[in-house]
Amino acid sequence: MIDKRVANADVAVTGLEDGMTVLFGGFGLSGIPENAIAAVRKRGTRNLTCVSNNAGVDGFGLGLLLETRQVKKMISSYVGENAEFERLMLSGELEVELIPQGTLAERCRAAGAGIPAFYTPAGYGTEVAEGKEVRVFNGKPHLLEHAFDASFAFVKAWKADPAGNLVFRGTARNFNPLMAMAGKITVAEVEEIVPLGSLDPNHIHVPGIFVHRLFQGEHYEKRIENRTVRPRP
Amino acid sequence: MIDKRVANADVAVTGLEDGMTVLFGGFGLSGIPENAIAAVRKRGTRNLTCVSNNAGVDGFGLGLLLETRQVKKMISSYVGENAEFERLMLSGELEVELIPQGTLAERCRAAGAGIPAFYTPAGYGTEVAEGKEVRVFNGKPHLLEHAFDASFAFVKAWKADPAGNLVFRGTARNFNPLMAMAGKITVAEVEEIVPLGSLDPNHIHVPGIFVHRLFQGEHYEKRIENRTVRPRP
Amino acid sequence: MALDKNGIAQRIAQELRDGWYVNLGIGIPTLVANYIPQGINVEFQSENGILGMGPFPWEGEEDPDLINAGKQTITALPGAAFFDSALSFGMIRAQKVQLTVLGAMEVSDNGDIANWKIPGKMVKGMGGAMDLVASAENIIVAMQHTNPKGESKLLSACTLPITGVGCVKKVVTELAVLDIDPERGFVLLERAPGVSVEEIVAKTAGRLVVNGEIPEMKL
Amino acid sequence: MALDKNGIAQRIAQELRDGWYVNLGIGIPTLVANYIPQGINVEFQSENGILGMGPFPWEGEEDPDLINAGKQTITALPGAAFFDSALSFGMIRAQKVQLTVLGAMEVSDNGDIANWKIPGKMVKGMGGAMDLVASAENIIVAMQHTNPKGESKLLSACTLPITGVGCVKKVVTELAVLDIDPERGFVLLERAPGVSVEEIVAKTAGRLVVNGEIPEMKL
Repeated sequence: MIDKRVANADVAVTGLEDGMTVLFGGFGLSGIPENAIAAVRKRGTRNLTCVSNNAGVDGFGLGLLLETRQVKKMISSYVGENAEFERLMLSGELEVELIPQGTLAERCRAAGAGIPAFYTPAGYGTEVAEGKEVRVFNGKPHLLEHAFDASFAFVKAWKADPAGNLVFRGTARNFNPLMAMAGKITVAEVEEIVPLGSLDPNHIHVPGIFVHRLFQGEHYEKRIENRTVRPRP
Repeated sequence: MIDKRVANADVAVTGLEDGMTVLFGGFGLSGIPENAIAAVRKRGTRNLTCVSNNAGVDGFGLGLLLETRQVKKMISSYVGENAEFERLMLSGELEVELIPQGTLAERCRAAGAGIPAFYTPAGYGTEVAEGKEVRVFNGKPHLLEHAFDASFAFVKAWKADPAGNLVFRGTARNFNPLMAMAGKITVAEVEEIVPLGSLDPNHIHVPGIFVHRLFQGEHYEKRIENRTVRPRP
Repeated sequence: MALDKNGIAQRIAQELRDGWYVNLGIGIPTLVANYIPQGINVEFQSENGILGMGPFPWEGEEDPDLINAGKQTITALPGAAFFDSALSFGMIRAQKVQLTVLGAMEVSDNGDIANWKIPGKMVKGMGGAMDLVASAENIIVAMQHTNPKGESKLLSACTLPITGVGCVKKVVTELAVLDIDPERGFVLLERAPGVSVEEIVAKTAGRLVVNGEIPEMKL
Repeated sequence: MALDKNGIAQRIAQELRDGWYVNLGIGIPTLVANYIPQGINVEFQSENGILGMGPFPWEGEEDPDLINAGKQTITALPGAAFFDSALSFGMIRAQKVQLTVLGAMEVSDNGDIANWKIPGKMVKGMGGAMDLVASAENIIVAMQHTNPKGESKLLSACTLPITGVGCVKKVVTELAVLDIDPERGFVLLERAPGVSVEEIVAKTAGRLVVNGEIPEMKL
C-alpha cells in the first residue's frame, strides 16, 4: 500500500507558490475543501488563478481568499452572491473568466484522462466562442476546448483509506473527483480516514493513484447556502 | 420511478435489425452479456457491426454470433484465441477493425457524454493513424478520434434496481458502463434485480437514465478464460 | 386573466410525458415539479449531480451534502443516483434528458435565448445554462411576456448576449403558449384564460403567427 | 551466463521505486511482481480495471469477475479499487502510472517499439499496448535479445509495424541492460553474469554505445 497521509493541512499545501493555477472542488458551498482553503490563506500565497465552479460567499469558502487578495483570477461558471467578489471585479483587482459549467467539468476530466482537447456544443454562437475553433460534427457546430493545466487540486471527500481511495457523499461529489484526477499535486481532505481494507473496492469514486496528499480535516462547518425546507405537517 | 424492466432477453432485443452497429460490454469473457448474445443469436439478425474489446472464444461469448455468420464486422482491440474468428477473417467473410483499447473505451465514453470527437496520443506514428488528423498539443502529436454511433448497447451488470441503476462487481465492470452510456437503446442484463431503494445512491455505477431495457439473466455460465491459481500451501 | 408563476408552471407540467427525465432551471421552472399530472412518471435531474430529486426536506432534516443546482437543500427519492459533474453534463450533452425548462430574459423568433448576462450589470455567470441549451432537444422557456418596463421579451432578435442559438422549442408566459418555428417565428397555440389575442399580438415584438381560433389554456 | 525469464524479471524489479504505480504486460513482465525489493511499496495496475492487484488466487477461489489484462484470475489486495476502462486508460494517458513493463518483438535505437503485428500472420490486435506506449513516460522492455532465428531484436529501425514512436527508455534482455538515448542509440549499462561485451555487440544490430568497463548485473 502506498500511504498518502500527511500530518495536516499546512503540510498538505507545501510547494504552493505565488502565481500557480489551482483547482478547488465543490459546488456552491457543498463539498468545498474548507481546511485546505484555510491553510492556503494562512500560507499567504498570492496571485493565484483559481478554478472553481463558484467563488464562495463573503467570509466563507473561496470568499476567504478573495478577502485577503490572494486571488488574481477566478475561472468559474457562476459567481453570484458575493459582495466582495463584485467589488474586486468592478475595481479591476480581480480577473474573471466565465465558462459553461459542463465545459468546466469536462476540461477537468480531460486533464485527468490525458485528453488534451475535445469538442463540445456548449457556447457555440455566444461570447464564450470568441477565438475558439468551431467544427461541425453531425451537422452541429462545436467548440474546441482544452484540458486544464493546474499545479494543485484541492478536493474534499467524505471518507478515504490511507491509500488515498476517496468516497463522496450525496451531491457534495460534484467537481471533486474530476479535479482530483486533474491536479499535478492533488490534496484530498476528508471527514474520516478509515482503515485500509474497509472501503469496498467496487465503490471507490477516486482511486488513490490520483491523490498525492491526504489528511483528515480538523473541523467542517459545512455551511448551507440556501436552506429550503417543507414545514412539518 | 421510471421502470426499465422488460419480460426477458427476447423482448429486450426487439428492434435490432440487420446491418446495425452494436456495442457489447465485457473484457475477455468477463462481464459479457451472455443472455443478450443468446437472444441475438436466436433472433437471427445479420450483418451486424459489433464493437467489443474482444471477440469471444469458439463456442462462447461473441464466438456464438461468429459461428452463425451474424457478424459482418468486428471492431475490437484484441481478437486472439478464436479459431473460427481466424478462419472467417482469413477467408474474407469477416471484416476486422483493430483499435487501441483506451481509444475504444474513450470513443464509447465520448458517445455517452455528448463529445463528438477528442484527441489522444495513442496510435500516433502507427498504422492506426492512417487517414486521421494529427495535431500537436504540448509538443506531442495526437490523433483525432470520434465517438461511436451505435444503435444498441448490450451490457451486463451485477445488480440493478427497477429504475435501471446499475452496479458492477470487480473487473467485470470494464467497458460495460461506457457502452451503457453510449447506446441509443441500451439493454442491461443483471444477475439480480433488487428492490427500489436498496441500492445506495452514492454507489450507482450507471444511473438508470442511460438504461432503456433491463432484465435479469436466466443463467450465467461466467466462464473463466485463463484460470491461474496458487497451489494451496 | 394573466397567469401567475404557479399557473405558468402548471401549464408547462402538462407537457410532461411518462418516462421522461427532466431538468428544471431556477425560478418558475422549479415550480413545475409541484404539478406533475396523475399517472405520469418523470424523474428530475439536477446538473450538480443527482437523478431522482425529491421535494425539499422536512424542517430540521436539511443536509449540506444534498443540494440542487440552485443550492437549495433537497431530498433524494428511492432509486436516486448521485454522480460527478462530468457525468451529469455528459448525460445532458448526450441528450438523455428529454425536457429542459429554463427561465429567460429574451427569446428570439428563431429560438435564440438570452438568459445569463446584462451588459453594464454585474455578471453572475452562465452556470450550466449554455451546456443545457446547446444540447437539449426539447427546451421550454418559462418567463414573463414583457420585462418590468413593459417591453416584449419575445423578439425578432435578442438584444442581450445570447446563451444559445436556435434552441428554444416552446415558450410559456403569463399570457400565452407559443411554439417556435424558425421559419415562421412564434406560433401562438393557446392564450391564458380571458387574455385576448390582441394583447398577445401587442406584447410580442418578434414575428408572430396567429392561425384561426386560438383556444384558451386548460388548467 | 544468459539470464532466464525470471532473471530478466528480477533485474527489472530493481528499477522499482517506493510509491510507484506499475503496469506489467503479459509474459516476462508479469513475473516482475515476484521480485519486489524489500522495503519498497508499489501498486500494480491492470488496464482492464484494477489498482492494487494481488497474486493469483488459491486453488478453488478463482472468481470470474476478477481477472487481469491477460485474462488470468487474480486477487485484489486491501486498498484495491476497481474502475471502468475509460478511467483506467485515463490514468494511463494522464501519466499517473510511473512504470510500464512490456514485451516486444523489436525495439529500435531511437526507442520505437513493435509488439503487436507480424505481416502475413494472423493479427491478434494491439490491446492496450498502443495507449500505454503513447503515454507512459517510463517504459522498460523485457525481451530476448534475439529472435528464434538468432537475429537481433535491437535494431536501427523496426521492420515490423510499430506500436509506438520513440517511447522505450530501457531494455532488459537475457544478456544486457541498455538505456535508449535517441541521439546515440542503445547505451550498454550492464551485462548478464558471465556474458561478454563482445557477445552483446555481436547480437545488437542497432547503434550501440559501449563506454568504459561494463559491470555485471547484481541479482
